[in-house]
Amino acid sequence: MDEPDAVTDPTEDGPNGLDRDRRRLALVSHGTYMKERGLQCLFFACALVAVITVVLIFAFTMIEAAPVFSDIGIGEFFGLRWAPTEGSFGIAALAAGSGVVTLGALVLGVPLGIGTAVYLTEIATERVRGIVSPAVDLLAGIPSIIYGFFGMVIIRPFVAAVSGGLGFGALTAWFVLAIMIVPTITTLTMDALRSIPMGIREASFAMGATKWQTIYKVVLPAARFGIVDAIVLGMGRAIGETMAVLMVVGNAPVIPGSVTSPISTLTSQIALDMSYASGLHRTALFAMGVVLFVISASLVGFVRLLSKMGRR
Amino acid sequence: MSTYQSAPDASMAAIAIRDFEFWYSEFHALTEVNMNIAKDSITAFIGPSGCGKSTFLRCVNRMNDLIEGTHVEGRMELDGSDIYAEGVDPVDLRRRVGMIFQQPNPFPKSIYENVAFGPRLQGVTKKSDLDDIVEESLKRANLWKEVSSQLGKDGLALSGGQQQRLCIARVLAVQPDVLLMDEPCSAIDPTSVQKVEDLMAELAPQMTIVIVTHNMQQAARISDYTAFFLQEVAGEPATLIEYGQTDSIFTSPMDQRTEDYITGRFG
Amino acid sequence: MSTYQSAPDASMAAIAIRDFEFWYSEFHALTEVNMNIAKDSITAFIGPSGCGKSTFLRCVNRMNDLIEGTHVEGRMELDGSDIYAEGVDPVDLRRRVGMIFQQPNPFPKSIYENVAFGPRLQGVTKKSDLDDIVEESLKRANLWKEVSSQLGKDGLALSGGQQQRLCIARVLAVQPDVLLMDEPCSAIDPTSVQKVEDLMAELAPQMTIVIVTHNMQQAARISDYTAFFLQEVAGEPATLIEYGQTDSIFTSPMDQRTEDYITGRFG
Amino acid sequence: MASEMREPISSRERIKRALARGAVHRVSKETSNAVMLGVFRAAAYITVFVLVAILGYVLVNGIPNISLEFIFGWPEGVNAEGGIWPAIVSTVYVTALAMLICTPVAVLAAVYLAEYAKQGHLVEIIRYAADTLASVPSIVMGLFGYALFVETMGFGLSMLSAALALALLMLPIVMRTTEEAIRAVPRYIRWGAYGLGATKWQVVSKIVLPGAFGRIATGIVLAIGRAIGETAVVLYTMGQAINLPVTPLDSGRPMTVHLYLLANDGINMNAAYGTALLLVIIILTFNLFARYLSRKGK
Amino acid sequence: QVSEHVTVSGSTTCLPIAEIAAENFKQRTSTDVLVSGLGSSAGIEAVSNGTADIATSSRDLNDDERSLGLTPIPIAHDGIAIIVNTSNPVNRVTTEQLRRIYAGQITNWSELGGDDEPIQLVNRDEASGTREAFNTLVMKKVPFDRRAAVLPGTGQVRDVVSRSKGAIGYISMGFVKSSFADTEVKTLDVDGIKATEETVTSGVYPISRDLYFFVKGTPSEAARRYIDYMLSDQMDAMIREAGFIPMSASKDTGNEVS
Ligand SMILES: Nc1ncnc2c1ncn2[C@@H]1O[C@H](COP(=O)(O)OP(=O)(O)OP(=O)(O)O)[C@@H](O)[C@H]1O
Ligand SMILES: Nc1ncnc2c1ncn2[C@@H]1O[C@H](COP(=O)(O)OP(=O)(O)OP(=O)(O)O)[C@@H](O)[C@H]1O
Ligand SMILES: [Mg+2]
Ligand SMILES: [Mg+2]
Ligand SMILES: O=P([O-])([O-])[O-]
Repeated sequence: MDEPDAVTDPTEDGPNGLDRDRRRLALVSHGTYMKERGLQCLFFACALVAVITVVLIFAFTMIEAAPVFSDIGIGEFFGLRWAPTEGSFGIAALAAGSGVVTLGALVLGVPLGIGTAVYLTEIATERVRGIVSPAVDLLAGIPSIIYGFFGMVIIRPFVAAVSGGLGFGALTAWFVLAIMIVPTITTLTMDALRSIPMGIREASFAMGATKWQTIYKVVLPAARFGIVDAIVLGMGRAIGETMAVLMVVGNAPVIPGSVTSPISTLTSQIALDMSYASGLHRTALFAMGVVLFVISASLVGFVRLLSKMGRR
Repeated sequence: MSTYQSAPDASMAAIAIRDFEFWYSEFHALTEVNMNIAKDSITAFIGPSGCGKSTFLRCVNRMNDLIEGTHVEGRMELDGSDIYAEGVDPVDLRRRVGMIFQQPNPFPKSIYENVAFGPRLQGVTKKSDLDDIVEESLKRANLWKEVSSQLGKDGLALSGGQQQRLCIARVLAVQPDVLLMDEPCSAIDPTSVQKVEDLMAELAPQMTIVIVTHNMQQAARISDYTAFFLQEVAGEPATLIEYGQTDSIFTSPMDQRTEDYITGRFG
Repeated sequence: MSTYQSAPDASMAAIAIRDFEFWYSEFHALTEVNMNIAKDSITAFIGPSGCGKSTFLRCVNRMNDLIEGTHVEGRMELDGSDIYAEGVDPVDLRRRVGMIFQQPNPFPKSIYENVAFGPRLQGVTKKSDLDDIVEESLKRANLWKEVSSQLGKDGLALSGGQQQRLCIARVLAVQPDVLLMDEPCSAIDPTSVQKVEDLMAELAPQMTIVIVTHNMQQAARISDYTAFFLQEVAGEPATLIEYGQTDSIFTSPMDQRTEDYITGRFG
Repeated sequence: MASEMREPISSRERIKRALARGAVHRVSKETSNAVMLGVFRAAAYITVFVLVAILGYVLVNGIPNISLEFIFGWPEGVNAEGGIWPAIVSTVYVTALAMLICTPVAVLAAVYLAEYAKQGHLVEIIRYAADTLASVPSIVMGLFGYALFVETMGFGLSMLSAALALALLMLPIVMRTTEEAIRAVPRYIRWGAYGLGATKWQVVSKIVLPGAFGRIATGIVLAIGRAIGETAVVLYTMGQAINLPVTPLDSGRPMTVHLYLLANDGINMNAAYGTALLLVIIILTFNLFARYLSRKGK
Repeated sequence: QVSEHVTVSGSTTCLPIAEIAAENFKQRTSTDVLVSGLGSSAGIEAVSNGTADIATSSRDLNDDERSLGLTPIPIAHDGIAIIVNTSNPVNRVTTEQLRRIYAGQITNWSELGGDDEPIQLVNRDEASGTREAFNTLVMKKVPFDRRAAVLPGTGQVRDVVSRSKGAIGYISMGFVKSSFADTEVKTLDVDGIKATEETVTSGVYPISRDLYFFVKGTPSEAARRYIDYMLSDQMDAMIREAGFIPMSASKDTGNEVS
């Protein structure tokens, strides 16, 4: 590797006294090289932790879930009946519950979140923005258990009073989850909107567009990838939410008759059963974990694909 | 306070400015601007950085309304009516006074949609009318030849110079009477600069054009009239120092400060 | 391809460049550069924006190694040894070839620590030695008087011009043989420009200085030799067009393109 | 010249005519503008109102229950009267431990991504993994933590198991903010250091990391806030025994789990409100501190 | 000194008494007892896989669990009270009716002589010993209506029932009265019998069961002393305060409980 011949010897053909402080260029020393290499390997190892963890999570939950294939059977696993004490491990009703709860939360939360973000970035005065957007930021950090608690003590009784039922069910979960995902969607949408160059807004105004025209013809289309990102991440948050849902859905693993009758979701059922499940039951819970993991990994994949398209 | 050398008189004015003052919240940015901007000719604003050229330009289509806390005094008349009068809709005003910015800023849409944007705002929905407008505007902006076969392409995929001409086409599509250009050539390559300058010369006979430029040669080359702005003391408002026919300003400036600036003694 | 007018010959060269080519990944940025950079004098690189002046300058201390995918061909010899030879430690090279950037870039540390940074890297730890070096370097950079009483102050708290001189002091502290300066004066105020130019004149007798500048007057004022680079066709590599004594280049350029550029006909 | 002139004139006319035809169909732009801006404003007001209502509710119901005795006391008796000191300590303990585990790995990983990695598939995979990790539902992380740390590695229901699971949760947050922080250090400053003959590691350790410190700290503090509020992960990795943890292998009951159990038992709601308020205060304090740090960092 | 500690896990019903015992026990012996409650089945699972020393349970072992080699130690008697909203005019049910209610066959209070109001079922989660006992004693293998709300804690059942007019639930009688809740619930007589200490101890009240500790093999010294303490007279008052009936009550009267 070291090839001293590549450097011509200055003493041999150094011309006419100009070589005041001529010295050879040093070659990379072995010690330095090894040290820098070593550090780089260490950093690399750290960077790989994330990859290894993700693989481990998948592998571990998958291994624990393996008997689902052999002993329960895929068909049964995706069946409708969840009754672990009676040996039925169908997750369709739970998955449907997760889906319903998530969709409703999005229907309520997305307009609110995007509307808030648009208001704060495009319409509000400096002063309002200065107060409200940090507040929304902070609220994004409120833990889900608090939202669940609030849902349990305020929203559920309220829904119960209005509907005449117990107040457990999809409707309550929609409210709770919508409130939860609004800060997420708002902050991410605001990021997307802020990253749009001021220039195209100015151009639109200069063309004689009103504020609303500028927002929906220029700003929102330009930010569409970022906004879809925000929605998908909000969706991920809603699907994965456990405690808040557990506290308000009523945990009946059935296809409900109405939005105010109890339902159950994948996450809440895992949390509910995890403490005592054994044998096949436990296996089924891990398999539900795998399903959730795959869903969230695909959502992330989708977002990444989208932002790649957005960059292009 | 300002010096005038064969400057346009009121009868030639597309825009007449009287005792104009401008504030960004607390900061008094411009003071005592009096000038007539000649109809259907090219007027150049020159001056060192920060002297309020852009600020003043943006007063003409009330873009500064979008900045919180700005405030004007004095009159600015477009074809005889005060644009700052109560009840004047800045949105309508901006349709009549188009603007081109330093950074080409096409919308992230297709070339076609970029040009159709303004007409659509004004309610044009018929496809054939839109097609017409798009084609005519691109032709006037000397861009048609280059893009006619790819109108569906994203405006951002064009080169910088093409983008700038696309922005001009976009403005032409709404038929403004006045075209404001804020350093339209400073971010594009020399060949494109040539094209944009040619285009301005073509447009000028039917359009009042105001251009801010840092490039003295460019001002000298293309403009009929030149206005020199200066903020003498940092923190104090800038004002119009000298205004008149471009030839006179460049060959025999009457104000010492104009001369210093033009000969490159500062700025 | 290049034209030479009383350019330094090999015997005077601190840096000798032969058939030098440079690529940014796919983009061939420089081609066929051949020149000798004279020892202990000031050489200016001029040329329009994007013609590869900075790129070439960064080749001299292998800063381009830090950019992924770059690739060189040809030889670049510093005092006779090829700096791109296998095994050459770019870190050691950069110690001998200092660099000043357009944007003053003091570290977010105290003035003292800024200057002591280089010596510390080289293992100087004794406080008194460091004190000495810091004082000497700041003196050589004409900054000592202004900052001697506040060496603990954050380097970023200085004015732009002072920051630039601090960066120079920081480089002087490691005793480089060559000093590369990439538009060192374009981001600082005129008074500071004067000081930096004076400083360069003081340093030149014992140091090879290469400066990239957009300011023709500056090049004419301070440099002994001038090299004009040009990228004639966008996307094609740029090259050295003309090189020689500054007087000759500015008063009687032999290449038409040099003349066009110097007289402001483009760029 | 004349032929050149005619073209634009006719263009002008044609555009004018088309515009005039269109103007007939115009709808009132002022109305739609006013209405839609009102809709956006309403959305913002609703959001703010709801969020303020939640905080206000927790505050109003929580304040009467907070006292020194509540903070420093132990839960007592059938109805969990008394205080929540062990829960506070468990929360602090597990979060600090998680931070200690997560920070070095996350920061060094970010250094790799920002300074060393060549853009390519590998980096893509690492980023994808980090993003995925960030979005793994917390109950899945709980399951995983239970299977790996509690059972397979034999740490039992303990601070260590919970901290490891939480560290995984914090990892992507710290990694991302650190990477952004590192990238925000101007390249000019880096070049300055390279230009003085610094090696890569010297540049990273002496210039980049100190320069990015404020923003890295912000990321860590944000991640801490997230970890403090986490429930599902700790529920099945830490257990729920009321206990003052001493060694990392001790079990405990963090505030979130305590709140969950109180809410479920539904018997001593006062303690639940008090716990909720303390939890919110702690997390908001951390987040405010993060904001302060990030503002200072700028 | 390495502090020995005892891990107790399981029933939420038993949680209060297990915790009181732990507190007092610690004061006496400075031994830590870590108690958690996720449901009886959770405790049994924990003891059998070694993560806990003692499982608390509000039911006996079921058939699957008998093979795990756990030793049952009854610690108290308890009745399962049937609770409804205070505004509900219905006062009594039979076990048969209860079964049909929870199987989803009786769906309106009017069928029980109450108002025309749909019955809102509140059930417990499958980890619950109370549910298991209710299942054995009342449902007798008839499956629960799966649409019922499933709540993971006794307190929540009480709270939900106290706020919804049509609701019905079942909880340990020890939780019916609570000085900490701001709402009330009403108990129904079952087969004409009120749930009281006497009726439960004597076995007249049809839905009663014992609360248990389970240990695997020989418990540690500390665990054994904690169990002893739990069974000692010193705990009786506390067990009563928590609303359960100490084992001594049946010994005193000489009655055995089914
Ligand atoms: N939004 C704003 N708020 C407050 N002050 C501003 C704002 N925009 C510009 N200014 C100030 O107003 C003065 C004039 O700025 P302006 O941009 O008009 O100068 P300019 O002549 O266009 O300069 P340049 O040649 O650099 O574009 C400057 O001092 C500037 O700092
Ligand atoms: N990191 C890079 N990757 C790819 N291309 C680059 C990179 N840096 C510069 N270039 C390209 O190389 C060419 C020369 O750039 P360079 O910065 O050397 O020009 P310059 O003469 O210094 O211009 P200026 O006067 O604007 O500083 C330009 O076309 C530029 O786009
Ligand atoms: Mg400007
Ligand atoms: Mg450059
Ligand atoms: O006492 P349980 O919680 O198991 O019903």
